[in-house]
Amino acid sequence: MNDADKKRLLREMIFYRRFEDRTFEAYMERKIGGFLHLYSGQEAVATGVLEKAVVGQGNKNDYVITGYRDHVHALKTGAPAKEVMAELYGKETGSSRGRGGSMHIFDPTQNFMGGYALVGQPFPLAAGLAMGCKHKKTNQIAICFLGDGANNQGTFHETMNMAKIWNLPVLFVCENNGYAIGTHIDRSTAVRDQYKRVAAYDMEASQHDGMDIDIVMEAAEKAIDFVRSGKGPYFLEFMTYRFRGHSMSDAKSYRTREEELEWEKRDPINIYSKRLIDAGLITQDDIKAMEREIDENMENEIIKFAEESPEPRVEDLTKYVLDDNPDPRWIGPLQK
Amino acid sequence: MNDADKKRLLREMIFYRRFEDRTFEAYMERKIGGFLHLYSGQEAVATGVLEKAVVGQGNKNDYVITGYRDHVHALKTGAPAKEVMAELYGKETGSSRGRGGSMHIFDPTQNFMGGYALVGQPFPLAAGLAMGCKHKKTNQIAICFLGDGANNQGTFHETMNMAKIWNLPVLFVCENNGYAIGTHIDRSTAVRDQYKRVAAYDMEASQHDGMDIDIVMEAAEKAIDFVRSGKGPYFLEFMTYRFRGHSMSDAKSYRTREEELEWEKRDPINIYSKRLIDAGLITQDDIKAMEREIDENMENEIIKFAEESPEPRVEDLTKYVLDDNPDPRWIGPLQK
Amino acid sequence: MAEMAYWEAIRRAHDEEMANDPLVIAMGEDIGVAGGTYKATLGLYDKYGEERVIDTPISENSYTGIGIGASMVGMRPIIEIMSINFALLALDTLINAAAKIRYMSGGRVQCPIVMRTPGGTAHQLAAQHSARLARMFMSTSGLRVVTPRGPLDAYGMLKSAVRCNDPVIIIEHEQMYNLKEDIPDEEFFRPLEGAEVVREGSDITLIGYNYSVHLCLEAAKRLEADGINAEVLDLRALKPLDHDSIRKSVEKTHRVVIAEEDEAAVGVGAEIMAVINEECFFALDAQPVRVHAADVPVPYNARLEKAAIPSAEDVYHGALKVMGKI
Amino acid sequence: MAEMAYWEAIRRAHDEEMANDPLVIAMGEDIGVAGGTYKATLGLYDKYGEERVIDTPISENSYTGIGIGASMVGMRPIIEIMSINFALLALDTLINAAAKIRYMSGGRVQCPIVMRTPGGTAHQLAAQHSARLARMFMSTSGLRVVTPRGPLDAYGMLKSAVRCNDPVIIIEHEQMYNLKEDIPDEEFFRPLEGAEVVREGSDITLIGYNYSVHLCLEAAKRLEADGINAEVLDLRALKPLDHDSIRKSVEKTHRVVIAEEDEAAVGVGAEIMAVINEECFFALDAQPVRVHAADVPVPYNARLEKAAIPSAEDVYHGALKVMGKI
Ligand SMILES: Cc1ncc(C[n+]2csc(CCOP(=O)(O)OP(=O)(O)O)c2C)c(N)n1
Ligand SMILES: Cc1ncc(C[n+]2csc(CCOP(=O)(O)OP(=O)(O)O)c2C)c(N)n1
Ligand SMILES: [Mg+2]
Ligand SMILES: [Mg+2]
Repeated sequence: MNDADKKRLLREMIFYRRFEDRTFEAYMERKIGGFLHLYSGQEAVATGVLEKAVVGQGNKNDYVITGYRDHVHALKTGAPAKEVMAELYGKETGSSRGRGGSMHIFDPTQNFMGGYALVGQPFPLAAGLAMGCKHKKTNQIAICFLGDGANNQGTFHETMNMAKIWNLPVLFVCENNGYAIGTHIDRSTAVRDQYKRVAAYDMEASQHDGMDIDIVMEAAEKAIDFVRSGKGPYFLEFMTYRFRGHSMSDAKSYRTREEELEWEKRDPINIYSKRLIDAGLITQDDIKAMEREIDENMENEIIKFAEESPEPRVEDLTKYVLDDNPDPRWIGPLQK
Repeated sequence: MNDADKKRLLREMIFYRRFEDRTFEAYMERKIGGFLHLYSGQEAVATGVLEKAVVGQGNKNDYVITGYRDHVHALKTGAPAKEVMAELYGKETGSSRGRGGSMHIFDPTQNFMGGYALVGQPFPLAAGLAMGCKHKKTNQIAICFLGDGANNQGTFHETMNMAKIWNLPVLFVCENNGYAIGTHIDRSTAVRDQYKRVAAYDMEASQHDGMDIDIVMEAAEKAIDFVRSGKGPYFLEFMTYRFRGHSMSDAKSYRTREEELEWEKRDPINIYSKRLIDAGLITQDDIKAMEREIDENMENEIIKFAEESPEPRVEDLTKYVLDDNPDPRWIGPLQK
Repeated sequence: MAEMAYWEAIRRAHDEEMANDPLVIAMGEDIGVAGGTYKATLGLYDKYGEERVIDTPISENSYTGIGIGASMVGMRPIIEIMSINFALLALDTLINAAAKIRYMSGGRVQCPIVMRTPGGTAHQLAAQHSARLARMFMSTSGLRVVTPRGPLDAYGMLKSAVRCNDPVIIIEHEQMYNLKEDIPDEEFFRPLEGAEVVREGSDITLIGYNYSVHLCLEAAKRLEADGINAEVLDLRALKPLDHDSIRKSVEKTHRVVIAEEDEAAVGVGAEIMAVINEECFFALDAQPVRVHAADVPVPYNARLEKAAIPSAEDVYHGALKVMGKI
Repeated sequence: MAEMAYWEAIRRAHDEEMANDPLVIAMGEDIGVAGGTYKATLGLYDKYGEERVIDTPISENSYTGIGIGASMVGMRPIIEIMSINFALLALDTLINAAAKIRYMSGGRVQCPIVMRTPGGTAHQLAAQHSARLARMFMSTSGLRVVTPRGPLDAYGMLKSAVRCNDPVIIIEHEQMYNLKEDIPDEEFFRPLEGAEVVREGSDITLIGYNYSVHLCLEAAKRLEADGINAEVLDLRALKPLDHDSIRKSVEKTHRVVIAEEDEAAVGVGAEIMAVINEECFFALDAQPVRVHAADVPVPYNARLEKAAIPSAEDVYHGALKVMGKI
């Protein structure tokens, strides 16, 4: 990885953090509704893993799917930030035309196949995407990002088993932030190390620090190579932490300030910026300038676009329920 | 175990085999309807495990629950054979008053909590029975018998996890007969040894020969002690084989005659009778006499009872949907 | 008598029933340490301990099944499903098991569980968090289904549900948890059967359940201004359904609007319409009208969301239509 | 033209669609090596290989989900659920995902899956194997639901379903697999929308779907002997429902019986009744009658089972009632 790429990566993570912060503000201003789950603290995982996948190349991309905490995953695949923000604003120009909102970002032009609100539901969908890739022999893989809590859902077990017996090209990325809403993993899960659970399916797996993007990238590169080379599914676990509450209304009473501070010391953006500064690639001032540039772009391009975009028309309420232009040969009506 | 008990055990297994054979005949005569799944070949498992549990003592019994292949489990807990047969005949005197049939034998007077037709459904129900025992501090345990195919259902995973984190007194007995209907385990399941799968829940487990009742009893005793002493759940796997088709309409095209013959050599009844004969406890003639006595009892008591019992009355169709004598304080009607 | 919010009423019922009977337990995601998404079990973890107020993993089908198993040996579990959308994961244990065990055991085993779950749209929660689904439970033999419209019923029906020997589904609504009502200080129960006339009237009957009762009440007020005297009937119990009360009211007013927030066809409203046809067809002076949601998954955008679900205004218009005024 | 059983018709549709398009795959329990419980895929494992005729583990929710995921990248999976009772395990991926993905992605992603599953009572299969559940799918926005009554539709609708871009649920019936009908040798398609008059009549309309169409036809024969000329309407498609055909027939006969095998209230019949009320209330000369199953889980005992579900006799009596003859 060359120096420009390293700086780009740092910029990306800062951008993602700022993007999430900005959505928080917009939520407070009631520009955004529904549930809003922010990714702050976990940036190294999606950024690092997807850096090693094929992203930003449209329909050549690997397929990516995740849960409701999905903004950053969408952005890193190449979904335009303007459209993601417009989606949060519920606009017709949004990634999901304002129908999905924060939990349901979709960008099929970048093979980002959606955020889903049912915990555990993306596991089988991901395996299905992989089945499609395998079947069509496209050399693409499917990557599924989910939390630690999702691993207790039956779909985890069912899908791991099928992914293995059918040798599907799917990478499961477990973002283990230690909590499912307010329930600590030790109170919900018999085994703390999630990667150990897939031994029950004879699946390759490993666990890594999720706060250091270099470590993430190294692990991801190996795992993606493994999957892409046809050796079957892989389960990657990253230890991480969400800096904010589960969603907007979370008082975080279930965790201590000490624990939070411990993790905040390992902020993935600080770790990486310090590393680049130490290596002489960038200065604190460069970073400040980067932040300023990001903020300007955020307001002048992204927020502006979201604000100014039109809302969906009420007349279009029933569009997109079924295929709006079905072929009468299959649909009918029946000739009488 | 004294000699009389050994002879009793042999008699029980022969009785169970004959019981199943007789239901087969009755099915052919159209006295029995629905699906009928026979247990022939697997007798050592239920007989051996439950021999080491508390059974036949009414409400002091351990709780037992299983799938649709449930006649023998019910019988061994102490459910009267007459009533089980009458249930298969759909009679009002049947274990489930003729409402359940072969797949749904219930005898709560012996804490036999039912046979269920949804593969995997008894896992959580069993853990719930165990939760009740633990809560009421009765020193009873729950025992759940299920097939290998059931382990691929999401409920397996979800329940194993909760049984472990809540330290429930439940024994899971996997009767691994290698097939789920016509699908061989190697084609449906990433790991052939089922007991290894529960390492994912840090649960105690072991695998044993399920055709030799002495081995079954030894393993069961240890596992039941473990569970009863409050150490938490245990997963016992027995390797076994069903001698008949999955249910009545099964042509068994999915397995070879050689494989069947291999397993038939290990018929649990033959293994045990040979052992008792070799030890001089019983002779071939004694066994013949035993079989005659069983057959006579089968016709003169059990079948006769089933044949002569009345059918449910059509007027009673809507009984048992809800509590038939509800307390008006909770139910109403609302005072107006 | 003290004013109490819907969530407080539920919390009080939990508390009293758990104090009354050690076999009563509560189970669900985040109901223990965190006190419940809608605070229905706030403080009870500290009071009754982790073995009675049980934080479950995200395993809806199986923790429901565990509750059912426990109920088969005499426990009285109150199972919370955080949102009715997630209940789709638990329909196997709920419908294939709990609803059928009494029947298929010939009445020998019962499953006295209570399942509480909020259905309905709230504030732009979108398609996977806005389902209502009452219809799916209502059409299942072997279940009881109730829909408390306010704190009084939320408290009194939960208490009855815990004591009842059948599986009872209590459908709450995200938009009702902060609704307030005066509640007696002494313990009381509200029955699980029977519809209730919550406003007497003579010109038209507005039938609702759960949140839609409030739409009916608001519509009734507006109709009053037009000189139309509307009766409002809260079904309260969807299963068993109180046919008598429906018939009585229709025979009095001869005109009906059925209001529900539910998604689509084959809903509660359809069943009410069928019951009216079957039991008092000739009492009708006008074609009954259903007011219900559009046949779409619920959209995120606020404007579309509003257009997708019925409002008091829609009920009012439905009534005017039945009255022949538009 | 050749006579073909229902199961053979389904098998032929599978075969032709798989030959036509390499993206068509079939998935389900025991559909491969064993050829399918009802032989719907017999021989296709050998013909198309294990990657296209896929034996799945007993994991209904997730193999349905895998089919959905595959469909999102252009595959055309035909998913078999061995019995509709087991479909309750798969409602999360089916209803929360497949039915909503097009909508919540703003029309950008579609899920062209087909799910085939038999519902209905057969021969004493008891409570956990006799559910019908059409109503649950019919009330879900974003799904198409069809109920082929015979080989012609079983073949022609499956072929259309595979090519259609929406998730399509095909509800078959255990008692229809051996039913025979003449089928053209050339390929043809039958549309997924539109009810069909399968018997013209002028005195009364008998409405059925799936197996109950046959009850209606039998009842119509008996009515003929009584001098009553019954029209029989097969709904064919439950979602979207063909309101026009219902209205047309009711406007012609002015009398209706709706026959369904389903368990209870809030069913297809209720919706038809509501539609009739809404669209042609004043065309009715008599109160419409629903003929449906008793509100009980299905009992094992043959006599009770028979009493629990409607027969042609019941449809006949329903018709006499509507005609004012009893
Ligand atoms: C099926 C289902 N059950 C419950 C919920 C409520 N819920 C939303 S997020 C969440 C916690 C998930 O935790 P985890 O998988 O660790 O992801 P994280 O939020 O930590 O990223 C729960 C229980 C849901 N959305 N879906
Ligand atoms: C949820 C569900 N899916 C599918 C079936 C159909 N089915 C009945 S038995 C069976 C095989 C179960 O195999 P296993 O658990 O190994 O038990 P065995 O029959 O070998 O005793 C299947 C797939 C069912 N009854 N329930
Ligand atoms: Mg987490
Ligand atoms: Mg097996």
